Amino acid sequence: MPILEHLWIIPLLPLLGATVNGLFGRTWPNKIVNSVAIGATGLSFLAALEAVREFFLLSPEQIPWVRQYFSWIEAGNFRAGFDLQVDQLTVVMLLVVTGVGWLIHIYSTGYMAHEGGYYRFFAYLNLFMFFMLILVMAANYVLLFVGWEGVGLASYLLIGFYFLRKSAADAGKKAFIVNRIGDFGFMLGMFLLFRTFGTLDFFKHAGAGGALGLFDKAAPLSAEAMGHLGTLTVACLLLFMGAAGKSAQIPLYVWLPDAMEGPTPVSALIHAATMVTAGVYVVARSHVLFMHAPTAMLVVAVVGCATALFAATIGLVQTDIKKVLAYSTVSQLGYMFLACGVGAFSAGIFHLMTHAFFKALLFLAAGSVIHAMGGEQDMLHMGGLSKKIKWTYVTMFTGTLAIAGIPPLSGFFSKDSILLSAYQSENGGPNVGHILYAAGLFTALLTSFYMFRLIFLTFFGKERYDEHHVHVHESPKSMLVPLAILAVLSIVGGWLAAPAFWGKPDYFAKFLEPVFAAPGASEAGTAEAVVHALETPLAIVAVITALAGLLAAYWLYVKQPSKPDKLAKFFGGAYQTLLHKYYVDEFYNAAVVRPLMWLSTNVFWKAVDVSIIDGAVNGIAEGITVVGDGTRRTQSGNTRSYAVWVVVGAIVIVAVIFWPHVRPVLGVVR
Amino acid sequence: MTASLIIFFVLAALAVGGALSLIFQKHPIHSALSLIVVMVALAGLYLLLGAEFVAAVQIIVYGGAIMVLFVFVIMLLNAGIEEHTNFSKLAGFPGLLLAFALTGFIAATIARSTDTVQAAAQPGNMASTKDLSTMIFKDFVYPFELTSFLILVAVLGAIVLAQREKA
Amino acid sequence: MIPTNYYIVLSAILFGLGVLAFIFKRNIISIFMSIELMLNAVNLAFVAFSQAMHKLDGQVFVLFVIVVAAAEAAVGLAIIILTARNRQSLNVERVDLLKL
Amino acid sequence: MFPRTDDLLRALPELIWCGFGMLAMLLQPFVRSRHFFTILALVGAIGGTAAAFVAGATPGEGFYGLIQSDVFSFFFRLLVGLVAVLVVLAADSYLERENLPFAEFYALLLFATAGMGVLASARELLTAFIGLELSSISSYILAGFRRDSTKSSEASLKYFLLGSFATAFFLYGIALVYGATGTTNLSRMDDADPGSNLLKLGLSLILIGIGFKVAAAPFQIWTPDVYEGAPTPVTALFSAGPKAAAFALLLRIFASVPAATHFWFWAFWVLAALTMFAGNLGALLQTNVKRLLAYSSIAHAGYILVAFAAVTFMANDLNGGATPAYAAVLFYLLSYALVKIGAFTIVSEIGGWGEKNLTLDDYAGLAQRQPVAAAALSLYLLSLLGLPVTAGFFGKFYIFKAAVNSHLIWLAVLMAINSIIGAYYYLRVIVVMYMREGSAEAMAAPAVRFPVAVNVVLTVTAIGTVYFGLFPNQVLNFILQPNLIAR
Amino acid sequence: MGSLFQGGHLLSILIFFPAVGSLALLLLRSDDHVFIRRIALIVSVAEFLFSLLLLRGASFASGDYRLVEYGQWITSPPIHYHLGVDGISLFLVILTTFLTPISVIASWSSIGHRVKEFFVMLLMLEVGVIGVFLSLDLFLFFLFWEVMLIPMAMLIGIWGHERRIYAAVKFVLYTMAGSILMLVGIIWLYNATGTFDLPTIQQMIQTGTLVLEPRAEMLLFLAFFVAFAVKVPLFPLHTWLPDAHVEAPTAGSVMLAGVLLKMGTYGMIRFCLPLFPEAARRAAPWVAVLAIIGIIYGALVALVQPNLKKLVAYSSVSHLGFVVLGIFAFRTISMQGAVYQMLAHGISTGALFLLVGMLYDRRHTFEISDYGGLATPMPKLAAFFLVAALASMGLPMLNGFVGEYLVLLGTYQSHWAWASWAALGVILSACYLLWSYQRVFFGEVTREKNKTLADASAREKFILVTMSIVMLWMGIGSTYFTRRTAAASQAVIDLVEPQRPYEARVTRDSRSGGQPVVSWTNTLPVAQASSTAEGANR
Repeated sequence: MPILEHLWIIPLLPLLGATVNGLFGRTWPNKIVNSVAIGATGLSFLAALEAVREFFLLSPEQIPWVRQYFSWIEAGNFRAGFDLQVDQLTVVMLLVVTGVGWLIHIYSTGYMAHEGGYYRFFAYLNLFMFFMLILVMAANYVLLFVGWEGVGLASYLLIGFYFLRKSAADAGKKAFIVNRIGDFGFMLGMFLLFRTFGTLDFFKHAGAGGALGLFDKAAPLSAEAMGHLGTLTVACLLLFMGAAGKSAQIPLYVWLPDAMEGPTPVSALIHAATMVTAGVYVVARSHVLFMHAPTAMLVVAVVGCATALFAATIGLVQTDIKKVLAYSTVSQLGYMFLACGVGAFSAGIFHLMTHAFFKALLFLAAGSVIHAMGGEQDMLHMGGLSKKIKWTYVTMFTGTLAIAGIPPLSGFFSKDSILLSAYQSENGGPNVGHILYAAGLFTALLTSFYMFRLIFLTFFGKERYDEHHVHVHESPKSMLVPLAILAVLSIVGGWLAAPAFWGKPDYFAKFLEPVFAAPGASEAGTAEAVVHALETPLAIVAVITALAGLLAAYWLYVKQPSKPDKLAKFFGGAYQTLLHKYYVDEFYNAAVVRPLMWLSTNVFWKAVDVSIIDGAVNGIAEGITVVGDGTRRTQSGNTRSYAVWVVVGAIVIVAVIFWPHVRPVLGVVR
Repeated sequence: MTASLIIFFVLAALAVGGALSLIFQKHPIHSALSLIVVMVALAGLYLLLGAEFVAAVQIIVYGGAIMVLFVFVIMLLNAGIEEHTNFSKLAGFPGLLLAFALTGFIAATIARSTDTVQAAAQPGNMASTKDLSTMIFKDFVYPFELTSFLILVAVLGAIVLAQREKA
Repeated sequence: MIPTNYYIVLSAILFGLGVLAFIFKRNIISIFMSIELMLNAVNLAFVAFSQAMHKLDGQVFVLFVIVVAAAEAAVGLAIIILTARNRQSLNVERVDLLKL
Repeated sequence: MFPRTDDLLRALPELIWCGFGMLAMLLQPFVRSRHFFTILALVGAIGGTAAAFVAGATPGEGFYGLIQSDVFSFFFRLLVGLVAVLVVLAADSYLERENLPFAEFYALLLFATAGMGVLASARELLTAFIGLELSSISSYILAGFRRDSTKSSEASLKYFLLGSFATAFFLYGIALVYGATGTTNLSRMDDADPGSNLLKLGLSLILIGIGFKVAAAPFQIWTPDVYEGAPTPVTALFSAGPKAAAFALLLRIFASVPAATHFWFWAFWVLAALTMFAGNLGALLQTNVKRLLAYSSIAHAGYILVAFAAVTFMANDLNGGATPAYAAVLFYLLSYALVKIGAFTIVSEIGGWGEKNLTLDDYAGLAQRQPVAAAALSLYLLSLLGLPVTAGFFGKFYIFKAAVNSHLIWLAVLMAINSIIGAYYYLRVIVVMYMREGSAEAMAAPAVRFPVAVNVVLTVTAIGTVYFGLFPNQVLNFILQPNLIAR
Repeated sequence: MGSLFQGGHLLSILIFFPAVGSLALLLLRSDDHVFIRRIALIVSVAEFLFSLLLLRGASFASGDYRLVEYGQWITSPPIHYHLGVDGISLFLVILTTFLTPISVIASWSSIGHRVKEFFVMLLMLEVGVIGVFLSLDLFLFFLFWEVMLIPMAMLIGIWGHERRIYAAVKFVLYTMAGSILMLVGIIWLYNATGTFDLPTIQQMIQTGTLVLEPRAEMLLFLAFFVAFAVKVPLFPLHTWLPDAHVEAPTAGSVMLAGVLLKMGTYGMIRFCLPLFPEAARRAAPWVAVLAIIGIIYGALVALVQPNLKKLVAYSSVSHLGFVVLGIFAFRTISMQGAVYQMLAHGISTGALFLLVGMLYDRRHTFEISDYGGLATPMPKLAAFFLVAALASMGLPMLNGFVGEYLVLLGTYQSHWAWASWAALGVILSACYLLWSYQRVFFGEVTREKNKTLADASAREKFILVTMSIVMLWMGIGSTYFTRRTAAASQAVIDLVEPQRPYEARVTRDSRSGGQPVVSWTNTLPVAQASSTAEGANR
């Protein structure tokens, strides 16, 4: 089994591509640069496919398939190895990452053809692929963290790709720093886990040489033993903090909308399809721990749900096409966390996958639109594009249908299973699940509305741009082909779960079952029956909701184009709040950034460092100098004074030597 | 009160008076004369103590040679009345106080001391000049010889320092 | 007879007056004279002690002190002459070029 | 009544120094050659130093207990002899530059050296007194040797007046000690009653006299003025010779009069603290390098006094507990003498005719004009600062060790603080030499070529400083003999 | 060749070879700059190669000292010429010998006047630093410790910038103020033990031959600690550092940040912990608090610095805080991390200073506001700067991560609160580095002068590539280093706090009520606990 033995080949290929392009690509023509980049990613994709093929030949005992290549860090009883693993979850992620990644690479050759820094772009993109693959293939938290930080770096570089623009550089920096805040939690989570279990290796069952991984140790524990606010709860919450940073959840979501400063393929790949879902992946990967921490699960669910709703509301009023998609991404990530939070990890991963397809599609299509518009991103300056860029329109519309949850497109299935799980959830109280469901459903309505609003504003109605300056043109094949493929995937991607509707197993969930098998798997049978009974009614409700959103958008933006403004005026306060994203950035700025800067500048630096500490140091020096000057002045040059000094000295000596005699005398004086 | 005590007090008063006069006289020549008074009084005290040779040397060397030298230099330099400057802040009242404190302390310590000091001084002629010379030339011959070098140095110094600049 | 400490106290007083004189005289020659006064006080103490203990070495010491005083006088007066020549003043307070 | 041969041998170094001094005086009217007198003085100085070996080879009391020849006096005679040799070499070019009479100068130098030798070997306070006067009176004259310089004569006058003043205290102290013990011979004072107030007072006054000589605060008050005003080679002599000799006398008193150590401990503690601060604080703002080094001498006297405090603390330990403290003093004096003479020699040469270039500004950019001189001066300053690989470091180290040994932690801490203050002004000189640019005309002026004699001085002192900074062993083992000082 | 060094004088050669080199330089004519530079380079490279022999010459599988040289030097007090190398000093020596030729190359054209003296000082500095790392006699250690001061002060004072004299003097006085107390401490220790020999004293403490009373031990600990803390520098003794760095020439900054600061932390590991374990334990909370303050405070102050070099200097305060924290957490892991962080910081901050120096060479300013948009005229320099900045902020796969991670991980095992506060530094380091990077390199070129700046020259590229490779290597192949430092670190920890199996503490930690951590008291099932122990010992 060559590839499974040499799993490192899969991530290494993109790294090679990145290195070659980064070091030598500067002088090469675009053709060679993109051949290298696409070749590296494509080969990686092929290798992943081969690995998956081989993976299916493994017996269940051999899964997870772990290969330890070399020790990366060793200290005391701590070891972090360069260990890669493959299990079902990895397989899904691997295919999504390499597949979608490859498509986006191809798309980029067209999209970036006229941009400067072509080699740089592809080097970064390949670098991203490398780290993302490390992330999903890592067999321990530390290596996962490598990928985790690495994708953050790639994201930073790519967001700031147009570094001449201050906003782009700012956005990159913001993304990195906000991610770091999450990583702070992630690291502490790792530390706590190591402190509790003495290892950070994953495993579960198939340990090498009888060694136990973290999950093997955690799995037998009962949730009760760990307590509702126990070690694992803390650990999980800390891990979730990291996940929230990477996957843009409340309160750390602020970087993602800004990240749209990067080139559109980057937004598609990193900020929609892959990197931002890493948080979901981590939570799913750590499901063993989360299962033992109901409180943490609840937090995940609530945060996810809240984020979904919150971001969706902001998405309602955005006019920048990429911003809408960005908030939509945040919202959809919230969905995934909601799924994880209610214990439906496979549903979460399922949505992750379908979202990767349709959101990548949407972004790429949006990129195509922007490309066509010559860089224009504001939807208010578009309109009526459906005839001019037909292919883009068709594919984008497909994506919108998928995300809105219109059957039988992929989004419908994944969203449906999430809502179903939420509805059933009883963690934290009997009604919590229903509340979550309701919120999720409302979010679905909003999603449907703002996505169709996007479509209608962009492709329908009057042209609102200056036709003399903007020459709308269809994108090249290299961009359209990936769009088409992704559109197909968006349609069929959900069909793996479709059989659930007619009583057959959900193949996707079944495939992941070995990974997510809960301790109480034996009860699955009865649960499934209940599930099935609920499935159809809930699906119908969901579809109706989606259609309602569609109709509302149609009515507002196609039928009554003047209405939105009136509405906006009518709900002035609310509208402004949404338009300004609830003023969260402003709040962070005022509550955290500025006080910190002020404190650092005026208190720590100027007051403490310069005035107090250095002031004390220089003050001592100054004081000594003053005393020294005083000492010097006793040297008046006058012999008579000198004689008095001698007398003074005589008295000092005599007084010291006769101290026992002198003391009582002085005592009397006192 | 015996006669010798009276003599002692008279001489002591003379010595202290001379010393005070040395301080209060404005003109150096008067100070010098006051010092001679002190020296003569001290010579008297030496006689009282029975140290005739020392008394003689006191008069001859101190009163005769050294003080003459002083007077000579005062005349040579044509020193007038002391200029009464007060540049030193320390040498005013603080100096006075400190000097008094020191003197008082020394005097008090000596007065209260229980050592040999308390014994009455022996009068009479325990010291013959012959014994003295024996001591100087036998026991203390080394410092004595060194003294000759000292005087040599003094001569040399006087020459080097006071010599007029060659043209 | 006269107790020795009378002599010693007298010598202490003379010594103290010498110190005072050193501090309060301005004329360099007078200051030098006050040193001689102090040396005389020392001599008195020596002779008194020597007498009290019936030992001669105290008197020998006195003789040496007198000789040294003579030598000092020679050098000292030479220095005074030199200073007077350089400064045209015998006031010790005006000799303050070197200071601080 | 001619003295016995052994007595003469035991006093041979002083006799030779005096003899050559006299010879120089006698030949002065007949020989006009400068070199003749330099060589004569050199021969005399070296001869006396060599004679120290002869004296050292015949240990014992001399002249009926007036002097003592032992390892201790041997060491100090070597030290003052070395100082004399170096000063002769350093003075040669100075005297020529300033057009001063050399025969007299060398004679006085040799007499002063003899006086120091007497001090180092004296076991009788009378001898010590004469030795003290011999060196002092010569010093007064040497200080005023530049007759036409107002500063020089002022230095001479101040030194003379205050020196005599202090000598009077010293003498009065001797008188009181005599009164208390009935003798002026140190070797007969070992049974002195420590409770005697007279003895206490006497020893206090003696301490004042010696304190003046070693420039302990507040008797240090004369030092900067005299050091600044005196001709620079003479300053070099002052900073090294008389100070060492006076310390020798102090040590001798310690060793011989156990009672003294009872009284003096706290006195030394206070003196040491005051002296260190007086020296270092005073030097802080100096811009005149010569005066700065004078203040530095005071500070170093303070450091040595720390060791003295340790000696007084340990002196009653008859098992040789005080030996390391003695050793600390001796080693320090040696390293200090080397460094100070080297430093003042450079100051003398840089000063030029009429001692014009003494301020820090004159030293700016010296490293580029005269790299060797700057390097040497830096070495000396670093040794004074107490940086490793210099003798000064070991000197300071041993003093620290002595202080800590005697549980004088606070004194050690004060010394540490003073080392830091001291570091500031030593570094300032180095900084000026290396890091500041000199004035344009100074940089344009041709480099001063040092005469051979001066180079010899610098070589000897620099090599000595480094050598004792790396291998203090020989000297130390020599000092650390149990019979270092005759009791 | 091999036999010569195998025989046992390799350490002496390492110490004195640069001294010989600088003497040779002294004898050269001072106006042939090229030749002087070449000789300096040859000497420093040869020294580097010699130091590599250490890796071949000895195995570091146990914590003992290797390649020991022992000889009488001074008989009273007994001071020995005692050298030895162990896992901790090994790489610090190599770091020193590595950074010296780098500094020589970096100074190739930027030092234009008094060239000979410059390289003499640089080599003398190397002598002092290597001596510090290899000395096993307290006295000898102190000697080298002080010797190193003067060349460094000269480097700052002669070849520095505007306020160089102030900075140089401040540097020396600060350090001396600390070290003079250490001298008193050393002597005190000698009085208690009668020896200056470090291994001997260590043994006496271990075997209980020497028992210091608590107060004395604490005072001694402080005497040593303050000296080291000044050097590190630990808050609040750090204010010499920004001045020294800003004023120093590039090579000076590189050596200062790269090696000299490590002398402080090295001293803590080598002396404070093994000699005064009890005092160290008692002081640990205070030290840790200072270290944490240093981490956060240094980072915050760095954040708002308008001066690029000062920013990097303050970042050192922050980074070294991690090292101190790791040392005083008394965990094997954190100690390993601290040692690693020392090396990593030497490389990455060294690289940052080199880069800042290169910017200075072009524009003669450190003010961030004078730059902006430099990525356009000089993309290569920008790329290298980014690599160095990322390494400095602890990005995995680069050198900074391993040390920081281990320190925090280890610290967390015993003191979760310390680690949690310290981990804030990880966030802040990203803030100040990225922000400054953005202001310097991103955006449009705002100043006319900056438009025509030349990108990295071949010489600069050589330096930067070398540094980058090392950073990458240290980030990936950390076990190459940690396997050699492990035994020695463990030995130190064993002296201070013999490690209990950590499980015993995991769940029985009953601190703080009411907080989420209250369930810390939960116990793992017994069977589970034993299996975790197995896992731990793997």
